[in-house]
Amino acid sequence: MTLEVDDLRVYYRTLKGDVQALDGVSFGLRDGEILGLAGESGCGKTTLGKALIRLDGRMKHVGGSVTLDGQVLPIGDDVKMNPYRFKQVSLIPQYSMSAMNPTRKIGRMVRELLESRREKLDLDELHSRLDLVELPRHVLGKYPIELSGGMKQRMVMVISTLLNPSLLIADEITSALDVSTQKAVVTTLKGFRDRGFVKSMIFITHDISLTNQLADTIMVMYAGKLAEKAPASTVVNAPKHPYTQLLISSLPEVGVRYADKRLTGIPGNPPSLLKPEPGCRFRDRCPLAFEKCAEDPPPVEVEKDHVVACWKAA
Amino acid sequence: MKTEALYFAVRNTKLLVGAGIILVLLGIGVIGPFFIDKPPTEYVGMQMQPPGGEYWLGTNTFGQDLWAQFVHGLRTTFLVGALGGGIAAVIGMVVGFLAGYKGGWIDEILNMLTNIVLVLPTLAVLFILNAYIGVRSAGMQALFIGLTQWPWAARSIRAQTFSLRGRDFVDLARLSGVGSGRIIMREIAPNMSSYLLLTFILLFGGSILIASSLDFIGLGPTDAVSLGLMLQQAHQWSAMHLGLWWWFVPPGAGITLIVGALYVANVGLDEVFNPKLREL
Amino acid sequence: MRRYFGRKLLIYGLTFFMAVTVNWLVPRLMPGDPVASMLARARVAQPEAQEALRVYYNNLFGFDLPWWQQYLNSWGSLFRGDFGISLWAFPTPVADLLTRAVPYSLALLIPSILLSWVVGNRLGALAARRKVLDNTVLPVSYVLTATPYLWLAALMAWGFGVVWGIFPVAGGYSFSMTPSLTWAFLVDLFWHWLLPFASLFLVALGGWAIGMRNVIIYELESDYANYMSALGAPQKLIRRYAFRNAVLPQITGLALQLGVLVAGALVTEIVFSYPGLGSLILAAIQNKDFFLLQGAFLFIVLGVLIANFIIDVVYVIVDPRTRVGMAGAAA
Amino acid sequence: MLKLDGVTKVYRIGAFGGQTMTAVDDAGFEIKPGEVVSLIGESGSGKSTIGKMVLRLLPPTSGTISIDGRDVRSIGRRDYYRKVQGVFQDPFSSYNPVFKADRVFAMIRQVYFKGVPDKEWTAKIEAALDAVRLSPGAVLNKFPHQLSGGQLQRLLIARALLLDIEYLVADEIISMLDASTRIDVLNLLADLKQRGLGVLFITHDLALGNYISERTVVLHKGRIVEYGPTDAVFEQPEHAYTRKLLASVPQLHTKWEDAS
Amino acid sequence: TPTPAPGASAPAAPAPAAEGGAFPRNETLYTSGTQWGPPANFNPIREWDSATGTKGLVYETLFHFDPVAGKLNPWLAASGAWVDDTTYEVKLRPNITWSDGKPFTAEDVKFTFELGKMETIPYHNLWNWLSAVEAPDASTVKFTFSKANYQQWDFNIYSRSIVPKHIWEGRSEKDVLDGINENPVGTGAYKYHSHDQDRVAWVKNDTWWGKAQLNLDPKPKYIVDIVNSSNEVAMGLLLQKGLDLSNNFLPGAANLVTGNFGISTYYPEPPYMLSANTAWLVPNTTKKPLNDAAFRKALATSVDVKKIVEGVYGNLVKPASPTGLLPQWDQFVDQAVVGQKGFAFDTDKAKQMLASAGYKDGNGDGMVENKDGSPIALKLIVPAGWTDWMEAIRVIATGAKAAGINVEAEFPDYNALVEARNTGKFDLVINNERQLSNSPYTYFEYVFQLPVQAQQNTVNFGRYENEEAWKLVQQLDGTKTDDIEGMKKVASQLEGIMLDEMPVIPLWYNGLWSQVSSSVWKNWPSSEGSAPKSAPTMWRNWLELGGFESLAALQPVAP
Ligand SMILES: Nc1ncnc2c1ncn2[C@@H]1O[C@H](COP(=O)(O)OP(=O)(O)OP(=O)(O)O)[C@@H](O)[C@H]1O
Ligand SMILES: Nc1ncnc2c1ncn2[C@@H]1O[C@H](COP(=O)(O)OP(=O)(O)OP(=O)(O)O)[C@@H](O)[C@H]1O
Ligand SMILES: [Mg+2]
Ligand SMILES: [Mg+2]
Repeated sequence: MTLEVDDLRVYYRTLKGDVQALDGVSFGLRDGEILGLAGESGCGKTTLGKALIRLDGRMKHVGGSVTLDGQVLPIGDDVKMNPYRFKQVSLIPQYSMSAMNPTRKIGRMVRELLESRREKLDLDELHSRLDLVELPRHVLGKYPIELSGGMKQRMVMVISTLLNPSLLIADEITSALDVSTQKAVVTTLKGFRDRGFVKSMIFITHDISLTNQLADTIMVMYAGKLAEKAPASTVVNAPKHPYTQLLISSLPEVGVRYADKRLTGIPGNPPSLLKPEPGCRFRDRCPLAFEKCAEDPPPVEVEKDHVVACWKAA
Repeated sequence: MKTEALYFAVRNTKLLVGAGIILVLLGIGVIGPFFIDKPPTEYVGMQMQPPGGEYWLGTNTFGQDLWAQFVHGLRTTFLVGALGGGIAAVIGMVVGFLAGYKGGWIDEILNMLTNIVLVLPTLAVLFILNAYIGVRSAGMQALFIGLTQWPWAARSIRAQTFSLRGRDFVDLARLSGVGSGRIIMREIAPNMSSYLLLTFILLFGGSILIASSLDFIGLGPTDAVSLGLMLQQAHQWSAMHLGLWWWFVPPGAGITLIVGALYVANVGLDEVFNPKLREL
Repeated sequence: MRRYFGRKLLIYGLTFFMAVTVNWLVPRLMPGDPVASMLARARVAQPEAQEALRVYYNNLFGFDLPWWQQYLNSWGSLFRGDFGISLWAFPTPVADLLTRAVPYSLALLIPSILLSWVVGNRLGALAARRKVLDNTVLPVSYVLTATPYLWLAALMAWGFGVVWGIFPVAGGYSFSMTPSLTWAFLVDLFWHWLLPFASLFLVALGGWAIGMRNVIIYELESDYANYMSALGAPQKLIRRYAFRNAVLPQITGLALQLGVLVAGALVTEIVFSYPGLGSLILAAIQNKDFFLLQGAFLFIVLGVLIANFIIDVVYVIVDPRTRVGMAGAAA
Repeated sequence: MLKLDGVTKVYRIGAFGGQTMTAVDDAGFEIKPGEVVSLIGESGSGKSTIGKMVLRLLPPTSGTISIDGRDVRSIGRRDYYRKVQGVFQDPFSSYNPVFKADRVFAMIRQVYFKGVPDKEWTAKIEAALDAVRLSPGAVLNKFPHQLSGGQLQRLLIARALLLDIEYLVADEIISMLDASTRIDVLNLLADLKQRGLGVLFITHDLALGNYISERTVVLHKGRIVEYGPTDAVFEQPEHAYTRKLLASVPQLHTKWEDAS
Repeated sequence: TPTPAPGASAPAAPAPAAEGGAFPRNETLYTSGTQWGPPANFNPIREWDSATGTKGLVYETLFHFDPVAGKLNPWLAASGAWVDDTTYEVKLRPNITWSDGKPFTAEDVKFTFELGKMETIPYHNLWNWLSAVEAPDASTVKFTFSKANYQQWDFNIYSRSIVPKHIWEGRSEKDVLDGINENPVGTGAYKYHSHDQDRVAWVKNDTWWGKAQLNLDPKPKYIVDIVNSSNEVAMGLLLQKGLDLSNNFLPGAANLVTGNFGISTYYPEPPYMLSANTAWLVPNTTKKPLNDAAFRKALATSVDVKKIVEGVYGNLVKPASPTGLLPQWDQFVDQAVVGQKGFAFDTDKAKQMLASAGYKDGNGDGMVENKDGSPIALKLIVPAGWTDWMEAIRVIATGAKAAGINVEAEFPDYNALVEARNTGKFDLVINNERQLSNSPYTYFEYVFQLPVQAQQNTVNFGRYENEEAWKLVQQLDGTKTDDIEGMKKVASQLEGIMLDEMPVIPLWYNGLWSQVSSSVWKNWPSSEGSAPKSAPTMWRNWLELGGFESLAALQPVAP
């Protein structure tokens, strides 16, 4: 088991009180596994991703632990966390377009970054990885602005994985891309995993169809909590949580036409995470809700590798 | 959003301190003159009195009451600042909005004009204009300052307008049949109201500093007492060598205090409006 | 790149053109007969001298010629370096007075601008996002930028010159000296230079520190800084990058501030009776020596434009973005 | 019928318009009442530019746009906007953040319904809100940030409906919305279509275009590479670009590897 | 009164020790207060803007005038006398050489005066009544006049710098008038040393003739005159002992004198300074009610000059006598006339005078109206920025109002003021453009000159017309300068007219501003003890009025 997240709670401090953006999430990730993280906007995906590598100023680690390769990550401590970053945990940011210092030549920036982490730049390795993502080697002598968007994204992917981290986090890296580029990126990521550049990966997106192309396991979150986690095909084909079910059924696919089959969405809105009421957070929108839902449904492994947090499903 | 701004505003020490100082000085400048029965240039008799009970800031070589001059000077200084800053802000806004919103050749021309005035050393221009045309009233002085200080404001307003113009709600207003002027005034301007306020504050402070330089060089108003003129007189009449520190320290401190407080309040406001700058 | 410079040069050209035109126009916009009122203003008592001046002015302005010819002539004499003759120091040519004063002004301006810029930026960068430093550097900087140049100069002259008697408070060098390349003279020169320099330096310093602090805060929050922190890069490296990038807008800021700095130098010179352009301008204003005033004005405009151009060149050299962007964005 | 004919848009960029960039090149297609035409293409292909030209927010460099045979340039803007309206991609930026969301209605009233008494106006708004299935209490008198993206987009559609429009330009109106809300808005458009509205549906999501539209225009680098009934475009794409695009679409139930 | 900053008296700023090209402090006299611009030329013909010392140190005149004794002292001349009513003969001293070694002769004097035939030369109008200059031998010059204006002639013979014919001969009119005259060659005690923007330096002429013939030996090896940039600088330098003589108007100078700074003035107590000129309140006598002498006199009575002298000037000046004649001319003041007709500040009396002259406050606003009942609103103007005067006229306006005369102080631009003053479009203006001279004639000329022209550029700004008075002034000019009684008689009549008519209202005597430091040079002129009584000044044209004698009397403090 590469990654073990146990009852992780991360809140945002705001004027009105704490936003309980991540409220007791537990899951594990095996070597070589790619976890797709999906869910409605605001459900805490980004928060989870950030929690694993770098909390921003307003985030507060309230409870729970993260263990990576047997070591407990000091996620609440920015300084202590530093040695793990890049080497053990790394990320591909959503903002690849602007992730590189605009006034440094890329090669020099990479060198300085590595030196600052007391790592030696293995130029051959770097070159071979550039070849892999089909970047010409001379990009190292260029400034970021001289690269196109796609090139920048690939460059950042190479940089982030240069030290072969155990865990790679990719948050919404494809949402601004058009379909053909999306495909290329996803394929590359898979390649990275297959070649062992990264041991395991968390791929965050709200596009379940896309996740499904890449992920071994899909985890669906709802309002700061885990709703369902199962192998990708299970989530897509036989979801157990009512939220997942409704979500999947509202996705149009090429071939589905309004005239033929009218899809429906999920009525209602997710609850506020400021002072969420106890109990299942989906119960207001859930067609199956009953009294028991006033209590928090614990995540239950209903079958192997299939965890659902729902009284009905359990 | 508004309540949030207010929440931060009342907790922002910079804003409170800055605004507090300005309000106190403004109060002195506005109300003070009513409590001083004699005109500030009247000499009340005793010369070169150090600060004391009767003359709070002492008297100068003519026996003029420096406190009276200070109080009236504050008034003029605020007036020139507000007027000069206001005029500059208005011109800056008109040029910035027009250039940013209209784009095209209007933008090209206005932008060129802005850049030209921007690289001109404005104080030198003011020297020429004032010396020739003989600006002799605080109002005219403010006008001239206003006429030369707008470019950077225009430039930044233009940039802001430019980015707001691309926002969908502007297009939506156009789709609602709203005219350009209205869109600028009702859609774009309200969105940068905090920014406009900040711009005005900076122009306000800048105008005061420029006015003090003009006053000092002998191009100040003749119909008023200002802090800059006090400095000029103190300098001209060798206050420094006669040891009359109370003649030149308070007016300079007054200017510094006003401008400094304006700047500090500006930062405070900036932090209030701009979450990125807020202290955590 | 060529376009960029072309555009800049066009703007500078137009600015200069406008300055010259304003200069030419202003005396003509004066109410009444400009020659008569200039004569009245020049405190020349002798009727004969007055007459000579009247003839001189009339010739100079060429008021009898058609206006376009007057205008063209003014350009002609400008290119010949002819700024007319000073009335205050009659019959010294204005150009002579200016060239004698300019070294003093430059000696104040160049070091104070460059040093305050360098030191101010360092200070601001140090202070940004560091509570203790921020709470000390920032308020001091605000007080400094809010200080009128002339007042700080007066305070320094008073304190160091009059009260403590450490520094001389007037002139470019002692009246007991004649210029020569001796140590004594150079030391004397330096001694006179120090206070005006220091007051210019200090006021400007505050502005740069504040500017840098604000810019670098944005840089520290920028995407690349976030990415680097996420990859565990030490703050030192991130700050170094942020500083470098924040310096760039500060270079542009330098161009924008030039006019203000020059103005500051002018009044500072006046406080210290430093024999530069500022003192010359004051004399011109007090003595209604309009030729001198106009000459000084054009000199300053020209100086500022040249400095602006230098800054533009420097900017292009240090910021790769401009170079690349201007070459036409690569694919 | 809204018809584009040889429409080209060239942007001038750089100082004094020194450089040019052709965003739309000789585009021609038409939208009939009661029909959804989806305009598909990758980012930067010129979709929004076409939308804006139709909405007369941008003038075409050449070519004509006509409505029922009349060149739109001959129609007064106000009259035109009574017939043609638009909704944009980002519901959050479509509202002026400093004002309440229902100001979008007030703006229309100021221009088009000056004389209408309050009561009648309220009724009109309620009807429009009803049509987009919003309850007035939930959305009126609120600031944009207090409403969800779906609500905001529906408000915008309701706003358009107030004017009895004939054509709607919907520029990526669902791309910022959640999967579950998305389908609601989409269904709403489909309902309106059935009421006789012509919709220009701009999207980069082929599945969505396919779901709702009668005809599809595929745009690549400003040029129309494929134009025809949606079925035909999706089932027998003629252009290589269309095929590539289709192959890249992630399918929920089929993986890329399996497809190829 | 506070004392200036104590540290101000601390030793001079530790300017690095003078070496190299420096002037040794103990051999150098530093002066200031005369030049307001960079030394522009060394042309003695341009006596209004040549570098300080050009005339007086380098170029010399035939005579000097001693205002204390009221007589001419032969200088380059050994003697001068009227041989008949229209012929004046000057005998020159022997053995005088120009600084280039060439002998000084009568030809040089003849040449100099004949330069005046050029129209642009300042003394051109001399030739209106001078008909010929001859040099019968090397040491004799004979001036023949068509009309002898004795008073003006005396003025000329101590005012005209004699230039060397061998150098100036052949210079064009333009060169003579506008030439810079670098490396001036004169007969004087000093020679040109160097100059810069802010200073001119003179070095002693060791072979000066006066050492032997006048028994004068100026001690300073160098005289460095510092260009004024501001009073502030002058005061600073003076306090730091960088300046020995400051002829600037330094407000607050009284504090320096009384405050133990090693700085002194001519008088150790008020008025501290000798008087140099009179400041007048000039009424426009062509305007109602200022055309009424009774009204003018009432106005004069309402002015509290003492308040100006104390308040504005801190006692650096003294009130003028009712005639306005400078103290140096006291002997010409007819005390009987003054006693009978003079006036003094008295608000009540002013009110009375107004009432008896028929000016009443009809509408009860506290201000009197014209006799025809129209309101009076007079504007008193001085140039904007002339701070001491601005202060002074505020006092005047206040005093006038107290007496019931509605006077408002206004501060137009200098240009506008000059225009208004010269064209007679003003009510009241302050003026002081007449200096001390050898003769009260110059004063009366200033007051009474006729005819009044469209533009009055230098005299009689009030446009006062009195044929009788003008005749008397000319009569005074025609009176020989040694005929003191004759002069007094005419002066007495003129004073009578002045006090009856009040064409101008004398206010105060502007001082001969002079502050000296005795740290390096001593024996400065002073009213006290045996100190010299000459004028302690470098002011333009004052070196001949005692200024040079003052310099020559200086002694080094440290031998
Ligand atoms: N800086 C912040 N301050 C306060 N609340 C925040 C902050 N950032 C996020 N939140 C709240 O935390 C919750 C989770 O946010 P998060 O960004 O993790 O969602 P997400 O699943 O990544 O959504 P999206 O799909 O829109 O990216 C949301 O309710 C959001 O409003
Ligand atoms: N105002 C403008 N000035 C210059 N170029 C522009 C302007 N607006 C758009 N473009 C360019 O025109 C091209 C087409 O832009 P458009 O916005 O129509 O693309 P799009 O297909 O809508 O893309 P997206 O899917 O990202 O919205 C792009 O390359 C864009 O950079
Ligand atoms: Mg997110
Ligand atoms: Mg678009």
